[in-house]
Amino acid sequence: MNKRKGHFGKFGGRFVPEMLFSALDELEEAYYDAIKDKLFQKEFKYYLKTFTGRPTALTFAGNLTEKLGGAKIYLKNEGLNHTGAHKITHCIGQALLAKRMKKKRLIAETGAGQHGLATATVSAKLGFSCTVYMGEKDIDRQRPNVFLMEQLGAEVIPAKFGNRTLKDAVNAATKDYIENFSTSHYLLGSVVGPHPYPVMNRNFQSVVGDEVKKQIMKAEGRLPDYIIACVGGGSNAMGIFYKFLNNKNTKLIAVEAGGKSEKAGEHSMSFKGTVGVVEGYKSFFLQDEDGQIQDTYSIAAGMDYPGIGPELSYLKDIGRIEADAVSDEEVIDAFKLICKTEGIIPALESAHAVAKAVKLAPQLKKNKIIVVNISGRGDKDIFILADKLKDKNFFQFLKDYLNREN
Amino acid sequence: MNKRKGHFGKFGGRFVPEMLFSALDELEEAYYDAIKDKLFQKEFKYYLKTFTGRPTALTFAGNLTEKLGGAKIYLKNEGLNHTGAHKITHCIGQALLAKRMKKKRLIAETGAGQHGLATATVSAKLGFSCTVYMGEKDIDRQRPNVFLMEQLGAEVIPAKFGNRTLKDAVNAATKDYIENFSTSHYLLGSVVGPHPYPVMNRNFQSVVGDEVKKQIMKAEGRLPDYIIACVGGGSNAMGIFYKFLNNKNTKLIAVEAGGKSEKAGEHSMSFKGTVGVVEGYKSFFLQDEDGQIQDTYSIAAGMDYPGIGPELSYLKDIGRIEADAVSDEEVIDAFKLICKTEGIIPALESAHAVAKAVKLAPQLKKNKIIVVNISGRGDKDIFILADKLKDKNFFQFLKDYLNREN
Amino acid sequence: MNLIDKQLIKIKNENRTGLMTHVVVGFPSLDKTISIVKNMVEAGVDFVELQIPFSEPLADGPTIMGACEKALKDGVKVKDAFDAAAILSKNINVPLLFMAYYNTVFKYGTEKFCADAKKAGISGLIVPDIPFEEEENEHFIKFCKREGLKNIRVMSPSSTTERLKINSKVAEGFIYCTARQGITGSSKELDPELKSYLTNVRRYFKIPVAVGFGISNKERLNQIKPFADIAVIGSAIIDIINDSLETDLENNLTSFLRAIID
Amino acid sequence: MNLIDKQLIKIKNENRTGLMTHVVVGFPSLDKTISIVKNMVEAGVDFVELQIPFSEPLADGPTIMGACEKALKDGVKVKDAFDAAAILSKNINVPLLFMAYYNTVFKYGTEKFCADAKKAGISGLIVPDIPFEEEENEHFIKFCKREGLKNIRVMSPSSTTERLKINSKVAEGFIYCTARQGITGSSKELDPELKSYLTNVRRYFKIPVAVGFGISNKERLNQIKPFADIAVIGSAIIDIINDSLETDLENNLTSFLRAIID
Ligand SMILES: Cc1ncc(COP(=O)(O)O)c(C=O)c1O
Ligand SMILES: Cc1ncc(COP(=O)(O)O)c(C=O)c1O
Repeated sequence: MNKRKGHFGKFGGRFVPEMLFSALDELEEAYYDAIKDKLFQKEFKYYLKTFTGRPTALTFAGNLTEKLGGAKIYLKNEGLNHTGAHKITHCIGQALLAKRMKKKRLIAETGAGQHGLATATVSAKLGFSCTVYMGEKDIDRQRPNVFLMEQLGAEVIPAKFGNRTLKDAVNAATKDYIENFSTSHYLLGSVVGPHPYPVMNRNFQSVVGDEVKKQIMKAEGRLPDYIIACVGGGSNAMGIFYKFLNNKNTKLIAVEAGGKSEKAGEHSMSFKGTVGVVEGYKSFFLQDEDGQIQDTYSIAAGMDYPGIGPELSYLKDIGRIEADAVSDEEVIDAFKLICKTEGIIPALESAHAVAKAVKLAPQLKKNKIIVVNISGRGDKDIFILADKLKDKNFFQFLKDYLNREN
Repeated sequence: MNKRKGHFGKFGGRFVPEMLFSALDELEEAYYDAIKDKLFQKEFKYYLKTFTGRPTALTFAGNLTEKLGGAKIYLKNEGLNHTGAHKITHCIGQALLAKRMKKKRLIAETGAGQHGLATATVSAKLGFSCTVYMGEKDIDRQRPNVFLMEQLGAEVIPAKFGNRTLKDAVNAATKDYIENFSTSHYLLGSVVGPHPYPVMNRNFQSVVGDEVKKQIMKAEGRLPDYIIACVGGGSNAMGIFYKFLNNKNTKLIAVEAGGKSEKAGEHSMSFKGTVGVVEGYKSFFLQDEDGQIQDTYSIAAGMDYPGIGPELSYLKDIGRIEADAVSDEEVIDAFKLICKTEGIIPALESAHAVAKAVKLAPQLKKNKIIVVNISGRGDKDIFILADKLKDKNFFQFLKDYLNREN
Repeated sequence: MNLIDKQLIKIKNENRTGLMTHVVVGFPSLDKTISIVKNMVEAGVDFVELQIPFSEPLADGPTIMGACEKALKDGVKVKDAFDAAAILSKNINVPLLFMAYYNTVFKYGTEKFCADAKKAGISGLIVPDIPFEEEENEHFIKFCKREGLKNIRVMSPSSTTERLKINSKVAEGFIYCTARQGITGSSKELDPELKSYLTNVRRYFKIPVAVGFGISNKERLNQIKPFADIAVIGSAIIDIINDSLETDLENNLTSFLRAIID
Repeated sequence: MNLIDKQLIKIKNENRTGLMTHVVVGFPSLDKTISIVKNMVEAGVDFVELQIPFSEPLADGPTIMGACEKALKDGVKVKDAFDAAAILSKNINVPLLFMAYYNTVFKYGTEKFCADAKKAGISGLIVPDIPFEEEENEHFIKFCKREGLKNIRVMSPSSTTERLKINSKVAEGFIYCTARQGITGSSKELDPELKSYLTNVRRYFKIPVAVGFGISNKERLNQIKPFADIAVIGSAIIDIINDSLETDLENNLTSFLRAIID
């Protein structure tokens, strides 16, 4: 097994056409070169501190802890990052790398728009032009983020094929990259894709685990017993898990979208899928017996993805992490609970991690410590929430707004 | 002049009916007692750090600086605070005070919903029940924030009288306070109102100036030549100005909403108003010759207010701060510019400060330093922006969304 | 001698509870204000409170707020209040008081306001939001004194002993006590602690006590009489105005007041 | 001897550029796939590439993607590709190649895939997304070899010398060169650097060179001939299928191919 090739046990790798290979070789080389460079590290930290606002707070969830009556719960509030989620961290890392490689343009795929927003943001800040691919269906569902990306100067191009969602945006972005990699960098948005993306994004994101270590040592004098994170592609999970991998006393739990049911197309539980090789990497995928990718669903747009980062698949395989899933209903309940008890409105993605904590904490002794990764803030989900909660007043507001526009 | 009574020169004071006086006496006493208590200070800092995520970043706006070709511009990004604006800072301060006073409930007024959101948030976090008063017209305009406040467990009550906006919400909240102050604290949302609010909120917010001092010393080795902040009531401005008052080399500029024109009802330039005594304090107000409060307007909901914090009036009067205003158009232009050059989407309130910087910077030498207070982030303003920019795609998104709901 | 003092002596001599009624100047119209006040006086009220409408009536409940809003919308000006007072004071013999918020006074010019009020035949000012603590800068009490206007202090059940003491030093004419903690307007029950509150007020104030807020009928009035030298009727009258056809207004008002006064 | 080798010798002997055409299995239908391929062979093509539809065709342009999507929607299975190959290989004498994405191979089981392909009469596999670097774990080349299937490497203008070297070690049959950096589909001009690119390829590969992507007419074909041992026509054929009435399809295809072949 050659780590340098991006394998994690049998997972990972770089399964791409030759036309992409050189680009990834160049990227890999530039990356390993950059991380040896103190100045690069310094610049990365500079932007994390002065632009995204790191470190993000680790909040003791006193009310939730009391309410659940078990383990102590801490919330790592990644929603406090600039643009409202953890995504900006690897965006800054990759954008600085792209600068080093003298690229002029950043390409990104986006599902819900969070990664696109973060990419558009770093593009503006670091002087790149920016193209974001987004499934046509997602554009129709997530227009507010499209609007914000456009304000930031990004061009948002619809992916009009496939089922016109995230995976099709990945496809379109990859093709753009293939044709334009001499001038452009493909800023992939999670710990997925071919090597070096999973390694690179995990390393950039590992600052989250570093912060948690320091913060929890200060608060509790010891490391946590559990860390819980939601998983779409796995960047926020790997970010908070990575620096704890060697600390076997910290159990790591990755939570997927249980969705509406276990039926194909009604969830995004990639860990329950089978091993495949898609989008350039080997991992668990939701696919049929022919290897065709299946439809997925999640209430959280950022988790509506049929694959999962290869390192997570590996860690699951060797038993270092536990994989679990929670249903839409549990997510909504957890969302409501944490809003009212802790004054934190989590992204629906992050509410999956909260839902797991809500189930786990009461089963644990009071001296146990759980850290939940709140990967993003929830204001972005207001349209989905108002829909689920059937908020008539919100609908009326929209009607009135539209009437004024006519 | 007795500072203890909350006078700033001829401004400020406590012009309230007797039925409110005892409540304010109690509050004042509790406040001065609290700030002498190290534990209170410690608790305040604890929540700022572990809950709201302070310190917020000071970002060097390199692209904007270069584009404008003059002074170096730094952005104090208060939008990185939990709930997305500076407001949470004084909310935490007051809520901790209310806890000390054994109150069980927080009352707040809100215009755009930002202060209501912050109050609802700290209520959830610190275990208060929460009532937010909001003008009926504002509720209709700012439903997303109402929705979020409700998720946080707050009761949002419409003020159905007057012109059904912020000042009427203040009125309604005050009346609730008058009737219920034995159990409730009125968490006023700016450096306005009767003593001790202007002093108290300014002191809580002064942490912003403290942070800027440290951050700019680290970045530049000296204090800035200019600090620019927008002014609704004045809390973000006083927060960033206060610790610089004694440093006469730092010019302080307060920017008001020039709106559509100088006609009454088409702007919110309180500094151009006359001295009056309204809502319990003496200051500049937009009022007619009979002292009746005039209608105000601003593209930024949080600046649509006819008064201004008394300390600001005083500082203007003695020439320590400069007052200026920018038009809606200048604000929109500045908004677009900073989005595209710096990757920061400011609140429309904060975009007023940016607009002033855009005018000022080119007139200054390159060795001058400007700090602009970005009091909040702009995602909250998406409906207003889409309206101003006539974003047909956004309207279509809303139509489709509503169609799915029917 | 100030008309208020005269009237207070008269009530005392007659051994009865005096009655103060309230109008918002210009509501429902300036003409009606004049005729309503005349009606009141004919019905036998002892004091009339003329409220100058203000856009931010912090101490008023929805009823009076609504009346103020309506008056302002109709274009009523501060000057109209002085004019109305001038007309009324020439035609009636009970003391007239201005109820105003301090911004109205301040904006007019406190000194001039007091002088012009005096000229218009006003006997006292009820300005709830100018506490004694601001006197040093504002000189409100000073100018009232200079013009011989009674500066009527307004106290509430929440007023602490300290507040009562402070106000007792500057109170004149009578002390105006709100019967419950809260805004003006009708409510179902008198505050149960009213008695001890008013007893406490009397401990610090040597002047007569007016009790207001929430008096809407004879029964309520009788509840208050044992504790009050003057009973104040405010919102109830505006309710009548709101509920009456224009043609019935004066009749309705007269019958309401007659029923209350006997 | 593998059919591909035979065909390559034949072309060489005839001193002409060979032609490889492409179909998506099951597009526009399974029956049509069979008849289209037969048509192609009758028209004189030398190799036929049968693409097994995959839901995530990363290396294909919109035309082929659309065809794959349509086939999958119609329920085409991987097994159908093997069945089609079996039928065709019995009826025609030109080499058939599977074009597939690696997930299709992997999910089927690489060993079994190769064995079954062999059984179905397939002569070579074009799997663009299984680089040599993964051989250690995947054994794709090993199983190709075991079954005597040509493992056709796909190179692109962006391939570095290092990539050419690495692939040259394992390439078999012919080397498949995309004529421009980018996805399949028709474009207006041939990459100007095509010549130096293909010259470079020939420096490292001793086997014949197939050049594909973007050939839509005789003119384009002639542009390529000097550099190519085999010309590949892909999207252009799908365009014809898309643009033809069902009844005209075979005629249109035949005239297109005839015009190209002479
Ligand atoms: C807030 C948030 N959390 C989680 C995710 C899922 O991605 P990942 O698993 O890579 O963290 C997303 C993706 O958009 C997101 O926006
Ligand atoms: C982001 C933001 N900035 C500024 C203001 C204006 O208030 P102040 O002048 O008290 O800072 C508001 C008020 O809601 C606000 O939300």
